[in-house]
Amino acid sequence: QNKTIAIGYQLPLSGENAQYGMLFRNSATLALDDFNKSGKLPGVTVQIKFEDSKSDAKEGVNIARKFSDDSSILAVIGDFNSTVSMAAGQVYAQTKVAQLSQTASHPDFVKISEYQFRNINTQAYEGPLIANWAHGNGVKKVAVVAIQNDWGQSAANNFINGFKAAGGTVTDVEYFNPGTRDFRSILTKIGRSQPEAIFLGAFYEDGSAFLQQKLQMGLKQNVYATSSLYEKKMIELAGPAANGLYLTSTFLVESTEPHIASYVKAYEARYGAKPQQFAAQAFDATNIMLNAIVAAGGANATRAKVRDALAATKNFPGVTGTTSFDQATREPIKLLTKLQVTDGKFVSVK
Amino acid sequence: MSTANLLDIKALHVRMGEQSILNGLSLHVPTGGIVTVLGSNGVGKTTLMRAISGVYHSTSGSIEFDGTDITNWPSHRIVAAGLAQAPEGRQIFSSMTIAENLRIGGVGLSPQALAEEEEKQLQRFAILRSRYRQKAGTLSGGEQQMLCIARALMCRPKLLLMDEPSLGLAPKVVRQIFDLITQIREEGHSVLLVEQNARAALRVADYAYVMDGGRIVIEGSSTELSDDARVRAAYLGGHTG
Amino acid sequence: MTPLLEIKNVSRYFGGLHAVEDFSGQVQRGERVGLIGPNGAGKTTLFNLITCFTPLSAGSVFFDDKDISSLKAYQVARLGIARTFQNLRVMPNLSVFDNVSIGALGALGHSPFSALLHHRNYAKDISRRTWDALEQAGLQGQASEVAANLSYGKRKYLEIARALALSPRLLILDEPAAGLNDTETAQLGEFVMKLSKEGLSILLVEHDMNFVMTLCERIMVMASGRKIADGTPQEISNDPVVLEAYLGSEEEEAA
Amino acid sequence: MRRIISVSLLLAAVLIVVPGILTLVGGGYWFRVMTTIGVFSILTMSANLITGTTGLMSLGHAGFYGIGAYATALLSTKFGWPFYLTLPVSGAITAAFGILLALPTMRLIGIYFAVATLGLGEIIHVTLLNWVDFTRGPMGISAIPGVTLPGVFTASDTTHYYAVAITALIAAFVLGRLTHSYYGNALRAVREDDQCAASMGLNVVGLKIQSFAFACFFAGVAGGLWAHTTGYISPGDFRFSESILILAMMVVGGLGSLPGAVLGAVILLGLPEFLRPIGDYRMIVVGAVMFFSILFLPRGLLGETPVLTVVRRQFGLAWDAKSNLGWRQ
Amino acid sequence: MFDIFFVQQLVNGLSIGLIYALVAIGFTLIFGVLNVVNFAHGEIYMIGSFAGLMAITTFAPPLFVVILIALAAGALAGFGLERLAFRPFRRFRDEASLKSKAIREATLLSSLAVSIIVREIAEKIFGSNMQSIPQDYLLLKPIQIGSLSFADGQFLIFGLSIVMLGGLQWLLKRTRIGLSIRAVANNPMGAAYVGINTERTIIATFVIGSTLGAIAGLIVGLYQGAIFPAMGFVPGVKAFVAMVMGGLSSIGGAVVCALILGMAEAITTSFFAQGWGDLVAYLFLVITLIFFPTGLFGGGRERV
Ligand SMILES: Nc1ncnc2c1ncn2[C@@H]1O[C@H](COP(=O)(O)OP(=O)(O)OP(=O)(O)O)[C@@H](O)[C@H]1O
Ligand SMILES: Nc1ncnc2c1ncn2[C@@H]1O[C@H](COP(=O)(O)OP(=O)(O)OP(=O)(O)O)[C@@H](O)[C@H]1O
Ligand SMILES: CC(C)C[C@H](N)C(=O)O
Ligand SMILES: [Mg+2]
Ligand SMILES: [Mg+2]
Repeated sequence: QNKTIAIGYQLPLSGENAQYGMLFRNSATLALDDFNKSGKLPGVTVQIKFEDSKSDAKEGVNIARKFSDDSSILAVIGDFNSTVSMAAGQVYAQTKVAQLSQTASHPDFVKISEYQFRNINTQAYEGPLIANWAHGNGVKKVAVVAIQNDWGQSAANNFINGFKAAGGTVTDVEYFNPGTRDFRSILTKIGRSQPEAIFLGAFYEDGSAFLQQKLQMGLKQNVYATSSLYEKKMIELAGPAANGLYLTSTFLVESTEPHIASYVKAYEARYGAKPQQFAAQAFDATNIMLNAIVAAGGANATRAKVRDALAATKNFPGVTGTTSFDQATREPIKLLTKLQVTDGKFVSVK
Repeated sequence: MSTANLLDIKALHVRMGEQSILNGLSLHVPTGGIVTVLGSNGVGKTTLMRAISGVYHSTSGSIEFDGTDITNWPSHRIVAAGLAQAPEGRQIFSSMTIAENLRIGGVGLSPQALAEEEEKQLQRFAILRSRYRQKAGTLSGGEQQMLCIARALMCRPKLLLMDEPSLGLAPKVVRQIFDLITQIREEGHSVLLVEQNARAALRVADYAYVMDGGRIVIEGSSTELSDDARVRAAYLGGHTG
Repeated sequence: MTPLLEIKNVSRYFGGLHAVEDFSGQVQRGERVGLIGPNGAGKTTLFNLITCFTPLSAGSVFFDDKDISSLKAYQVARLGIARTFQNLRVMPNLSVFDNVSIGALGALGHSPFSALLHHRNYAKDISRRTWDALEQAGLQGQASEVAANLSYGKRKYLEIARALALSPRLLILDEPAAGLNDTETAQLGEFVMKLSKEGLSILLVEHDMNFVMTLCERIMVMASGRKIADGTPQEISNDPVVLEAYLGSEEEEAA
Repeated sequence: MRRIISVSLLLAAVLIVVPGILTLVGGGYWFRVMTTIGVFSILTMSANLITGTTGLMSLGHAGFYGIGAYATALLSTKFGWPFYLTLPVSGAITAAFGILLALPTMRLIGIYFAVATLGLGEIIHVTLLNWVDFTRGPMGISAIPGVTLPGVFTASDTTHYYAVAITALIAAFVLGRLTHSYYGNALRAVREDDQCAASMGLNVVGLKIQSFAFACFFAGVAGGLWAHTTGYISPGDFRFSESILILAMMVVGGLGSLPGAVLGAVILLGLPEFLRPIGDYRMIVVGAVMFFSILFLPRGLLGETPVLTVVRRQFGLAWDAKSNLGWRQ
Repeated sequence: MFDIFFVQQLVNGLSIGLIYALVAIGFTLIFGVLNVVNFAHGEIYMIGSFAGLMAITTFAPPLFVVILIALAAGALAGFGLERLAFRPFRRFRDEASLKSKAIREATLLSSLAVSIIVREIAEKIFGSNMQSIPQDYLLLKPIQIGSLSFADGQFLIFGLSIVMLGGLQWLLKRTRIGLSIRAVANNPMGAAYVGINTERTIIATFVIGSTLGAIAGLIVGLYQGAIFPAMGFVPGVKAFVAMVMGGLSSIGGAVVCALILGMAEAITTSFFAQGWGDLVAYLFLVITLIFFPTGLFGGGRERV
């Protein structure tokens, strides 16, 4: 007879971040169906229970409780943004359920307890890398612009430390509140202090708006950005303004590597659009989780076993690069590819 | 239809929430007449006036004005038909100037007709002219009452309803108002007047109704009623004027 | 002995308009004083000045030898000046009882802790005062009615009851008889007279001469902000200035 | 007597029946939901004191909620204070802030006051978000200890439920006494016609400040409870939209009615949870439910007047047989 | 000393302020007539821009046609909104209700509920993310004047707000419908007595106000390159604040205050940080209200 075990997935399916939630759900479903077909776990069907948190801590916590009560759930993926993930994390830490977020990048997230994992590079790794890259390209004076949320904070701080370490100077550090649409005042301020380049720690929507207004305000500086800008949509929105943007990514749609190519193909076939950075992170997160369940003994896996299996994940070959969780910190280490936007395309550069 | 009544109300019923306020009230205003409605507080005079102007809806009965049935018409159509009211509580536009108040009163008129009417009203109430650009809300009680009447007259109504026009007016002005009522009749308007100042009302009116419990209890020519013992006892403070 | 209320050269300007100008007058203890004058003369404004509703432009007001010119409205009320409003100010969503209890609250003061700590006597006092006021005004019957369902006439009594619950020493009435027919006016007159007999001083504005002349012992007349006459009803009703400014000429009066 | 019965029934329901049922339907999740609902009941009840009873619409309540939450978070993480200290202190701090911030705006009436409070709420939120050194800004504050009393009970969803439930009962009791009393009448008078109230000897400004202070106190306590029961707070939890949510709860339940406030919280927080099965569409349904409840019961499910009469029947037996009007205290 | 960057900041502030002003104009008009806040105005704004966007993506018409379409959509939406969220509450005629806070708050909330529903539905249809806008429709063409940089959108917004403001003032002061609108706003009961068709007037107000809102939404959307279901929230709140700050009754006042808010944000950025911009803006609000309890241009209180 056929046993079913479940994974919980909490993500925003309504509210201001719903669009990300949708991507995650697509990728997760894709990964799950492949897995159940693959027969890695004979006689067992794994299912994913999605719950909408509308990026609201109140709901996130409720869901966490709900999942914890549901004995069929062995582990949980999500939430999308750190604030909710952190709030939910408090519960999972208490109820001892492994939580793997595909995007939560709050530096303290994995510090909550040994049950928190994530599949996104912390800025502790990405920041310095971009800093050195910029410095290597001969940038000595840089202005930093980042969104005023946990992620933006760590993005900016890590970049700044890295850049200073590399011997550069930072002219200004400007945080903008979430929801800001007009960056002209910031751009004016930057324009005054004449940096050689701008580091942008933002999500792709704010990013594209920023780039457009930068172009309109006639600032010539190059912009270095994080992988959160690796979105086809970003180029659509920003148009020509995106050209020349330097950014990193852990995922390449154009990649010819077979497993990536097939993922992209399957995704596009099923959802009519190419997957992007975050979708890919969710895809990997789901697979990592499924792997862990297999490693934990499939049919007779327990929450504790899954947690340990998850912690033991080594060189998992994902579409966002190979993932291992650092034994001590449970932080993932992922290869970052350097990209530049040239006439409307992401092109990898040395 | 000059012979017929200008206003015919038959068996009018009005309810407010659960309580029934008018039950089966009938009353008539002949063309060119001044008719007054007396009644102590809370018998439903204002309710009647509001029902006629279409501010309250009637549950049954009919209101006929100038030969057409206007029962439960929207108030703006009733006014357009030539039935204006100077309501209880004045209901002036307090944050607008006297000038604007008057202009709104004649919103249906052509510009020059508007100008004429306005001039006419300012003639009548000199005080309004002196406060022409003052906000109506800052007028004294009496001044507001005059503005209210002037505003109602702006649209050249066939029938003018007045709900306690003398309320809060100085004796001199009260006299003016009642003279005005007769004058208005001369000008060819008919008047339906609700008054607490029964003596003065009976003096100007040629027919009178007495309301109680939401229907008419006594009616007759004003001379008859001024001599009616019950009326005297109830509304004229027991002694003749 | 000094007057209960002493108004000394008060003025009130609205922009260029002199609503009240250099007005002086008194109300003796236990006296019934009438204030009459054409519309827009400044009577209501004067009342607002006495009750500190609108700030004085000049002059000062003494109540019981105490300068109240700079007090707040609620302090004046607590000193014992209660008023009613020309355009009725009942609270339509509250019951008649609650409306009147406001006055009692004003008199006895109100503190959250009395509510928290359940001061029984406090509540009793308020309740008793309220009932007394309701009875005086003959409103016990409608005590539980929502004020919105009262007709105009009843609301006038409600306002007076609310003022009485303050157990004031001076009661200020702004056109109490307006909108009442002669019979009702007469009844109101008796009511006010009864209050005055119980030692309450009364200052009232009224356009119903009959009412004022029979009720008041002394009458002040104001026109365009100034006091133009002050005297007994007889003096006033024969004062040519007053006739000219306010009452209108004789034969009309007789009519 | 009647009163004693009803009160004990209430206590039984909140402290025994509900938890009992929740345990039967299988625990943690519904306890957690009830905890959230409890916190918001306190918020709504307190906001109701200003908005419903005193008639000053407050659009900044989330801000004061936030102050309480951060006060608790900082006190318990930085100085390790236990909940029985943090909660009242946070309440007091918030009340102090409330008075301080609101003092200059007390002259305002109607919508001007509403917008002033909106401004205050946003100012608080922006400060929480950008004063990184003190509040850790967007990083929020995590690892806030739960409600525990070493040796007596440890933090768990049940403890949290009881902590919130008991606080809510206290709030209901205090606010109930304030509103269902002659003092409440004074507040209502301010709502109906402040000028007239002043001329009747009511210290309008004083009343406004008092009610605002009490409301802020409980908002602060609610914030503290939220911090303790969630363990992680960030400025996002105290945005303007939360103030709106509170207002919605008040209106759906019935402005000026305490039971209404609770009911509103239950509906607007419980419904989304019940509707999880319909997934993506639940917020539409919530909106629709809200719309129709307002449409058909604009005075709220439990409008003030009916509640008043109910309470009268329960608590208000007058001191003499004359009638059953007035507040017995 | 003269500082070109500071001037540039003023320009930025002005353009932000003008955006709030655009929204505030229609918002104030509608508030005036019913004295209830229309929380759904932000959604009208959103509908306007989405209508325009759909027109653009389907048959790429010239800009003024797009504007006309947005206009039509706004008018329609306004009409529907009024019927749905506001009309039902006018069945309460008795005095108690008219004076009752509960009813007012309820109307306010009904528009909020409608706005939630509309936004959620929009998110279901279009997704909650930003829509991609064909580049050549964006109003972001750089225009350099000396060392100051402008965008063509800024001029359009500037012109638009002038036109709207002037047009509205003319409408309210000079035309018959304008007079009726103000009359109904001031005293609906009285308006009924003098024979104004209140229903029609109210609808007219909503249609006019919503049209303005919709156009604002479209232009701002194209100017910021950001069209998404929740786009109306922030400008909506700022417009609300500006309106009250200006004294409710005065549309001009609302515009002035909108500019003040915008300036505050920009200037704050250059002296402190963008993050504190809102704080300064709201401080301005509170301080204004402390010194002008009924707004900068608001009339005093009704006399006793
Ligand atoms: N909107 C309303 N809602 C509920 N009851 C009302 C309403 N309007 C009037 N009533 C009731 O109807 C009755 C008649 O009121 P109305 O104002 O018509 O009396 P009236 O004859 O005009 O009294 P007055 O002479 O004092 O003006 C009153 O008892 C009042 O309680
Ligand atoms: N707030 C105000 N602003 C401007 N003018 C005002 C204000 N209040 C009153 N006035 C003016 O002051 C004058 C006196 O008004 P007041 O109400 O005192 O007259 P009154 O004697 O009470 O008249 P009535 O007997 O008709 O009530 C009026 O001309 C009025 O227009
Ligand atoms: C999408 C991600 C950039 C979200 C971000 N990592 C956060 O923690 O909120
Ligand atoms: Mg009447
Ligand atoms: Mg007066």
